[in-house]
Amino acid sequence: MIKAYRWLLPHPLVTLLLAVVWTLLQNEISAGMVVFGVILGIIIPWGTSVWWPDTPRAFHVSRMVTYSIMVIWDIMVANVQVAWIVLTKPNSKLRPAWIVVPLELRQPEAITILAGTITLTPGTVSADLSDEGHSLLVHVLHTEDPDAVRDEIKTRYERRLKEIFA
Amino acid sequence: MELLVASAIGILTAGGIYLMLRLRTFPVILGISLLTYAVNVFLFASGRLSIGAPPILRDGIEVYADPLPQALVLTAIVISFGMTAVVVMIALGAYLGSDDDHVDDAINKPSTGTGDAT
Amino acid sequence: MSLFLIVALPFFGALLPGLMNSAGRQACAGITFTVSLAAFIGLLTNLPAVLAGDLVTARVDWIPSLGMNFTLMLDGLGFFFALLILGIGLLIIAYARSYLSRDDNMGEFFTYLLLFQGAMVGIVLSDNILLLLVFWELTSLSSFLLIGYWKHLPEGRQGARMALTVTGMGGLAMIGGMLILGQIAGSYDLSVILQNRDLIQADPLYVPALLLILLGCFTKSAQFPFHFWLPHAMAAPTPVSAYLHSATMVKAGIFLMARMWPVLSGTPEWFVIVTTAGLITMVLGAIIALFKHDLKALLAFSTVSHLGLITMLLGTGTAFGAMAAMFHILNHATFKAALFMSAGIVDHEAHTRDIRRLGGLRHLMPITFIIATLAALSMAGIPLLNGFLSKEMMLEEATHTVLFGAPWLVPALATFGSLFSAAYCFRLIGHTFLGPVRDDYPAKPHDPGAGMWLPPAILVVLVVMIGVAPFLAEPFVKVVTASVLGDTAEVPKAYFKIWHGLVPALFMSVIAVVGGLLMLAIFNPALRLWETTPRPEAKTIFEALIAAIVALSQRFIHGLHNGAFTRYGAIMAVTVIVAGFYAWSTGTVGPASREMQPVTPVAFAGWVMLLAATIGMVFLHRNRLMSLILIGIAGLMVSVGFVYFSAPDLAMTQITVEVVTIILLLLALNFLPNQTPIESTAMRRTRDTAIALAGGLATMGMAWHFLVRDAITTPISEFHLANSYKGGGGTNVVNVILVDFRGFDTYGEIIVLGIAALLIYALTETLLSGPVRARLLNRKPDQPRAGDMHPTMMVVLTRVIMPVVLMVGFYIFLRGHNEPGGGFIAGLVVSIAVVMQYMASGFSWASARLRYPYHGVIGAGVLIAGLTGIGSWFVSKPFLTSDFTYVRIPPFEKFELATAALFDLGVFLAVVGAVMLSLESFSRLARRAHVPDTEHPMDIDPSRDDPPMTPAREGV
Amino acid sequence: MSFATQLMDIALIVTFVVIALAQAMSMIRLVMGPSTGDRILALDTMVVNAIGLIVLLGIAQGVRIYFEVSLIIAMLGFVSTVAYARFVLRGDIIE
Amino acid sequence: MTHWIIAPVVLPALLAPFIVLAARYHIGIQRVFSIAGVLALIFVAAGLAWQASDGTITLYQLGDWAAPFGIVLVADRLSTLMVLLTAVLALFVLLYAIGSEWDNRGRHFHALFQFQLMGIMGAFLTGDLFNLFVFFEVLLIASYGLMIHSGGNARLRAGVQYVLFNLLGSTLFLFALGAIYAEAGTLNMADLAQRVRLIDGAETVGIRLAAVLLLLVFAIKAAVLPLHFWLPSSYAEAPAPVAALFAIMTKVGAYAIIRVYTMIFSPDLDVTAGLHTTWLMPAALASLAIGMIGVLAARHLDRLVAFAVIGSMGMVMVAISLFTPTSITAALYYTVHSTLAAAALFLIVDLVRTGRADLNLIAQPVVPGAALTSALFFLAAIAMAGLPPLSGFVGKLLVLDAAFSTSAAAWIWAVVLSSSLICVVGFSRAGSTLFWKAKSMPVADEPAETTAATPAPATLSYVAVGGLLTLLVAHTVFAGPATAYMADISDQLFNPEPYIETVLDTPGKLSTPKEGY
Amino acid sequence: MTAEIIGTYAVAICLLIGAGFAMVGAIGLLKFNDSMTRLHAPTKVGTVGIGALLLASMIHSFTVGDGSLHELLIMSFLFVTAPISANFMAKVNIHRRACDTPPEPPQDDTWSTLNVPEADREMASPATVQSPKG
Ligand code: NA
Ligand code: NA
Repeated sequence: MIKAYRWLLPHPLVTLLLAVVWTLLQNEISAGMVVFGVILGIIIPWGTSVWWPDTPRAFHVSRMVTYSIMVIWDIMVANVQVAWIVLTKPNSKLRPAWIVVPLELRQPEAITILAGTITLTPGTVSADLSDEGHSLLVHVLHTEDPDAVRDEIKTRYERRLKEIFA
Repeated sequence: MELLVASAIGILTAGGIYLMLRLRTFPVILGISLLTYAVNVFLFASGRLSIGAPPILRDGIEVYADPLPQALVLTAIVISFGMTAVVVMIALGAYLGSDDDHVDDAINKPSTGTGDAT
Repeated sequence: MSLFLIVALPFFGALLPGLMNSAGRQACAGITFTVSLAAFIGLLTNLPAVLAGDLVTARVDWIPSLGMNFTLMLDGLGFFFALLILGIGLLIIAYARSYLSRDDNMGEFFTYLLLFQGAMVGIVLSDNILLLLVFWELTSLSSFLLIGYWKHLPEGRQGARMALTVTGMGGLAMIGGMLILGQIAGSYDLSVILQNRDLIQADPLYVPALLLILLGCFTKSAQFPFHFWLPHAMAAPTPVSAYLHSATMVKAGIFLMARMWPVLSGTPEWFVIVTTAGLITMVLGAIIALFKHDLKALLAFSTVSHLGLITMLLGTGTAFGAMAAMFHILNHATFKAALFMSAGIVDHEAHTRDIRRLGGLRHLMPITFIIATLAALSMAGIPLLNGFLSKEMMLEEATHTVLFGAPWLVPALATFGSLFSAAYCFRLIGHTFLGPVRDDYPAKPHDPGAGMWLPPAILVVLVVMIGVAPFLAEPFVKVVTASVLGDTAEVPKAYFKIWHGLVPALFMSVIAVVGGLLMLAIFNPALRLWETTPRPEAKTIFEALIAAIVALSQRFIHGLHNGAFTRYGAIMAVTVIVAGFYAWSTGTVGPASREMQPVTPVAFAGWVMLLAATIGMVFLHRNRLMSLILIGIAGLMVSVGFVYFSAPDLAMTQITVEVVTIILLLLALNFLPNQTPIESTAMRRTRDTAIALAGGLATMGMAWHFLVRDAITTPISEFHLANSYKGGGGTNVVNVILVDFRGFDTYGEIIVLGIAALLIYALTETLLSGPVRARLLNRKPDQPRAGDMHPTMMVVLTRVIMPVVLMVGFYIFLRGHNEPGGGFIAGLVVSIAVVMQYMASGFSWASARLRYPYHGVIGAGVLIAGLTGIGSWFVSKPFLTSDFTYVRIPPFEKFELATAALFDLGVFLAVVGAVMLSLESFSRLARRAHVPDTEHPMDIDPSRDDPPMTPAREGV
Repeated sequence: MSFATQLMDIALIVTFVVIALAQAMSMIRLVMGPSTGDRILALDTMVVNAIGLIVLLGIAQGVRIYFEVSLIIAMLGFVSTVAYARFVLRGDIIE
Repeated sequence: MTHWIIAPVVLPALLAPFIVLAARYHIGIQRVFSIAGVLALIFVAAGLAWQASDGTITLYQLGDWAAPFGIVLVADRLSTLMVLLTAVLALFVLLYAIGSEWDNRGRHFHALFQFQLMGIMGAFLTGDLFNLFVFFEVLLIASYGLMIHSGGNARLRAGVQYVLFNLLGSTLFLFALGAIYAEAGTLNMADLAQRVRLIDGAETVGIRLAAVLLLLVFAIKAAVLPLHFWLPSSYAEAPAPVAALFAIMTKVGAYAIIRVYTMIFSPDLDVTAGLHTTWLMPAALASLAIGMIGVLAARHLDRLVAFAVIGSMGMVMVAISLFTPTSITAALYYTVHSTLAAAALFLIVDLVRTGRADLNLIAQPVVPGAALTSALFFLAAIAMAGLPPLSGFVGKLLVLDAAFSTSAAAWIWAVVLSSSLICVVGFSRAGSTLFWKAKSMPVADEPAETTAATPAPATLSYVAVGGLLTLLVAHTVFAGPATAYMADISDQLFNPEPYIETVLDTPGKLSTPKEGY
Repeated sequence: MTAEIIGTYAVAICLLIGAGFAMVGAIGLLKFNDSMTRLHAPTKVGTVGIGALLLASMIHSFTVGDGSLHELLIMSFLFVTAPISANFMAKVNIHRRACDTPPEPPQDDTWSTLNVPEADREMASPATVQSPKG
């Protein structure tokens, strides 16, 4: 039963995502379209699942939602800050820095979300992974205290992601 | 606006011709791509310019941009894509075989063949 | 026998010797002889009619519209020449059987000989001048083969080419002349043309026609200044020389002058040109002949001289001259063929033709001696031999001919020429046969078998017979003369006799013979004088001329076609610009009929960016990656422009194609140098800039012209707008045009794409199985590569995004008929989704898991599109006729089912297949040796080496 | 009402001009470089701004069908940026 | 509803993907299908030609849309003649390709061959200018594939130039089409023919530009000077059967010029007066001269033949550029001749190549079978050089005859006749070097090496060449009926009203005829 | 009626905000003097700017007629892909040495980008690593 379910729905979340995307594409909600979207949402991941082996099975959707809302808020706030830096700070006063974030996360999906979050929140860009994947290289646009930035990343984002993928 | 479009066609053509006359296959291919842009825009402009009137039929709207040149350009874009892919591949094959990506060919290499047919 | 058969026999017979080759030499010669004999007898069956003055004709239409028909006629003149051709031909065949050695391919020889014979018979029997031209050129071709028969001899090849070149040139000139003549007369039939003397001679084109035709005749008959080819044609085997250069080919020009005599002669132009040429040829040929040491060369120049004589006679334009000419043709053919064959015998037996190494053969080969001596004396103009008779008539005619207002000129030169003529004849007899027997001949000479001496002997019998009893030949010659003269003049009453009384001609004859003997007496000092006299060597000049022409043409052609695309492209661009400018400047321009639309800032910004990108490409194109980025900008601006001007479909197509193209170019750039070196000179760049600016201005002007004017009438797209929904079932008119109104274009378009992919695949295969393979496998990157082939973030993201992109592709496909989109764009989007996967995890990993048979996808796409088109045949509608209907299946909304969608599916599949097959091919090229296929989708995956908490794996 | 629409018209024009200006500035960076990374970045920025431009056109013309165009540009801009970068990094973009 | 007209397009278009799908790895099956397809094409083409021979013009409305709104195919005497010629040529070329194993020296030969045929057939049949462009592209892209078939350095390098040149040509074609649509608002040829007559004399620039651009496009295809530069290398480097098939490709350009400049921009049309009539003739004469001089100058046999092709196209174009019924008759006769002769020559060149190290015009040791090859070469050279008795001579006479009463007669005659001479000299030099001089060579020490490299030609190869030469002979022997038929074609071309009416007055789906004006 | 007016104001404001952020992104791109710092401005500020424009478009669609939400798709697309693009461009900068060399990672050997394949090591001399200029 579970096998059949996994075979049919290798990535249930993707199926859901696709159904939503389909509805958004149609730009209107109707029963037919949703059904059609779900059908496509089943067919497409089924066809491409060979390219997504080893799916992480642990994934807490509700925590993810909270996390997303927090990140969106961070993005908005930080954007203003960065805009301010761009507009006011002369190049000579700018203090860019590399910081290295040692990772506790192990799952590629989790690391990717962390890196994405870092990049999306203005002021930091995740630039590279170490060759075994145990550290993340982040570039900071302007900071007086790189260690503080690193710690904030670890506490504010990585910790939460560990919970999501726990 | 017409002048902008006309001069855009001219600019693309001029750039395309200049690059087409270069000595290596790569810039020549890019030159021809620019020429393709130029001609696509020209062909598109043969339906004249209309703003805000895409030819998607809608109730109550009477004025549409001329759809035919759009269809023609679409066909032309696709065809020239195929052609470009092919020329890139052939140029690559020629380069790999001879280690030389000059577009000119020294066909007049001294030949023993000749003239003194006796 | 029908004239057709007479002409056809040698041609069809020509197939036989080749086929009989394996049956042996005797069989070969025998069949050839039989064929010739059959034609000869066939000709003779027409003798009574000819003697009765009847015209025998035969006609089959060939190209009536051109006036070119298979029309043959046989009159006295034609009969006479045909008789010579076939009669002497028989003798030559018999002679050649003995002459050719075992190494010679006899079948080939006789094939050529019969072809030649047929062509000659064709010439003399043609009633249609275009038909005559055909045979005329055929003689050039077949003689080319005959002269070059001994392929191993350089002289043979050169002589053959020279003959072909000179006579070919004449032949081409004659085509011109004959066409003019035919146009004037309104028919290409000789029988009509010959009736129109006054019309033709009054026409302004008479002189050009005359010149062109005479050029043909003179080259063929080796008249001055085209006499030089003939001696070199002597490289041919002697039977060929004897045949072509005594009796037949060289007489073709004479024949034609005689044939055309009624319409062309009698004018001052004819008189001056023909007489002068003949006279000069006669004298010059005789002088040169005297000093030639090669027997055949001597005979060749003597032939030139005698042809000059005949030409001069025809040139006088009098009936008597014509009669003398005909008589001399007969006589010359007999003694000259005999002489050639004798020379061949000498060559064959003594293994040399050099007079200086001969002498005294009288004792060793008496039969040959008698034959050659009689023939030579006849040629010298000794009484009781036929040569004397016609030479007397020539001298007689000369005394009546006034050239350039000087009555003495022609007689003096004629006598002078005869003197040399006598001299070389005496030298031929004296230095070859008389004198003491030598002991240093290359071979021991003796008389050959009867097979070789009998043919010339028969001819010598004729020589003597006519010489002694001219009245035997008289009726026949008069019949011939009558047909030459046609209606223009009466046949002269003069009788053929040996003694005419003490007329001036007799004195001239005596002077010639006595002078000839004296000349021989002082031969050695004369020879020294001759050899010290500088004189142009025609062969050298000719060859130098040809070599110069070849070298010049090589310089020109190879200089022009130097393989430089840059030049070709520039020439093409300039041509187009100039032609366009010409069309523009010769036309009229009215006022603009459309209002211009105001420029908006955003449009202006787009324009600036396009300008910047283009200029950037021009200046920065040496950095290839940079130019690729810039062309990306140009493409982006063009697509935004398409959106701006209400063409969303176009914008989408443009941008997707753009991206795929850039991916392709990047894949290629991986192998190509990343930089373009500076190579062209500033001069070149200036030139190119000028062309580019001119081209830019031209297209701008043209675009501007059309943009501010309306089309002359309503564009046909009104119909498409009006009927798109009603007839095509779609609101996106562009898409309906693509899949319905003009679906056939789209059908062609996907085929283009499919072919492109097949081609790329085929070339990849070829490259990978050729010498390039090793290079590719061991290729070193030209720049250091970063680590991390398959970055983790990219791989993870792709896993989520790719399904979304595929869905978008599906959406775009479905919506295409009514909203912007369609199979093509959907195809590209789907391809790009797959490319994303390839870029993320690598081609080998991705395709190891899921490998689409892209060939099949293309094939299926093209087939589906085609079969959709064919589907409409079953409802008796034309290819690609669309139909659609609306259906409702709960819980779905009412939706449209259209055959056009099926067609669009074909488009979609073809596009996906084509793009992916192309990318895959490029990718295959890039695979290096010793690089194992990647095992994991991403290079860095901490979860791999460091398994996380196991219980979590159960979850969800 | 009329003030609101006026304001919107002005906002539209301002936005048009600003985006156009942003495009031009990105273009300058693209030509100036100096590193290839900068150029790719400039191109990426221009693609994103182009999406904005098309969205603006949709608002200004009251036409909704430019959605697909924007979506496609969004997808493809990403792919081409990655392709350029991969080329610089690895030479072979599909390996 | 008869669908035969579209068969020459659809048949190869379906056969090719089928070959790709089903027989990709089986050369034997590919050959069987390819031959069967071409035989069927001949059958269909003959039927179409027969149908058109009485003057019937058959219309096929694709998608059931009436012209000028949809695309139409039109079968008249001219188009069916060209279709038949193509099909017949294709058969012999295919036989040669199979006999010589050329088809097996790279991938997808037969599929590309069928696609090439599809493109050519479509170009001859279509009644729509943009559709003509599409078919040009189909035939071009297939020709690229065929041209570089089996690879090799020189071939690929020549291929690059060939493709680039044609890309420029295609670009120009689109410029021309844009101009036409912008000026006249239509793409259908018959419709355009009607619409250009509405243009008043005060505003002629637009249509003149369109007409001249289109002429240049076709001139490129027809290799008219100075737009001929693409031809020598590409034809010389192409595999022999491909070069032979290409003999018809230049004719597509000639066909298009005849079609467009008799029906649409006819010589009597005032607004385009002086365009094609002024410049085409000198260009054609120059092509003729350059081609034949090239024959004389060539150092390699394959380039010699390529230049001969340019010369013979020059001849065709000379005749066309007079734009009189008799000259078009001559041009058509010469077109058929030139196609067959050029194809035969290219195949013979390949026979010559067999057993030789290269095609340099220098003597090399004689190889077995040279006698037959030399005989074939001699015949084909005679044909190409326009010597009697073959059709080249007849064609030349027709052209000269047609030129007689025109103002350019002196020029035409001078160039035609003197270039013939140059050509004869060139061919005789080449032939005597290749086949005669070899006999004077000492027996080579290592002939085994060269002969072993390429096997002796198969009988099938000789059959193909012999077939083409037989057709040439037939074209000569039946020159009377042939020219009469060409005159009929010419007559139909110079009286285009039935064509125009058939195209425009036939109603289609949802349409009333002549909507719009 | 009021909803429409409010909507229109909202559209105008969103437009202006979007324009502002897009402009800031462009300014940053032009102004900063280091490849890595330049990366910050447009990839995110610009993205937010376009996001605001998309929001304007959505609000506009609700004010003039049936609302549309599909702009959300574009927005999420941009947001999801922006980190990857930035990541790649950063890698390009590191690879091409267009920025300061990053500090060594604590646990592993090196950063993945700098983990140049064995075969290319000798090539990676500074001369060849210089980015090609026009
Ligand atoms: Na490279
Ligand atoms: Na490289």
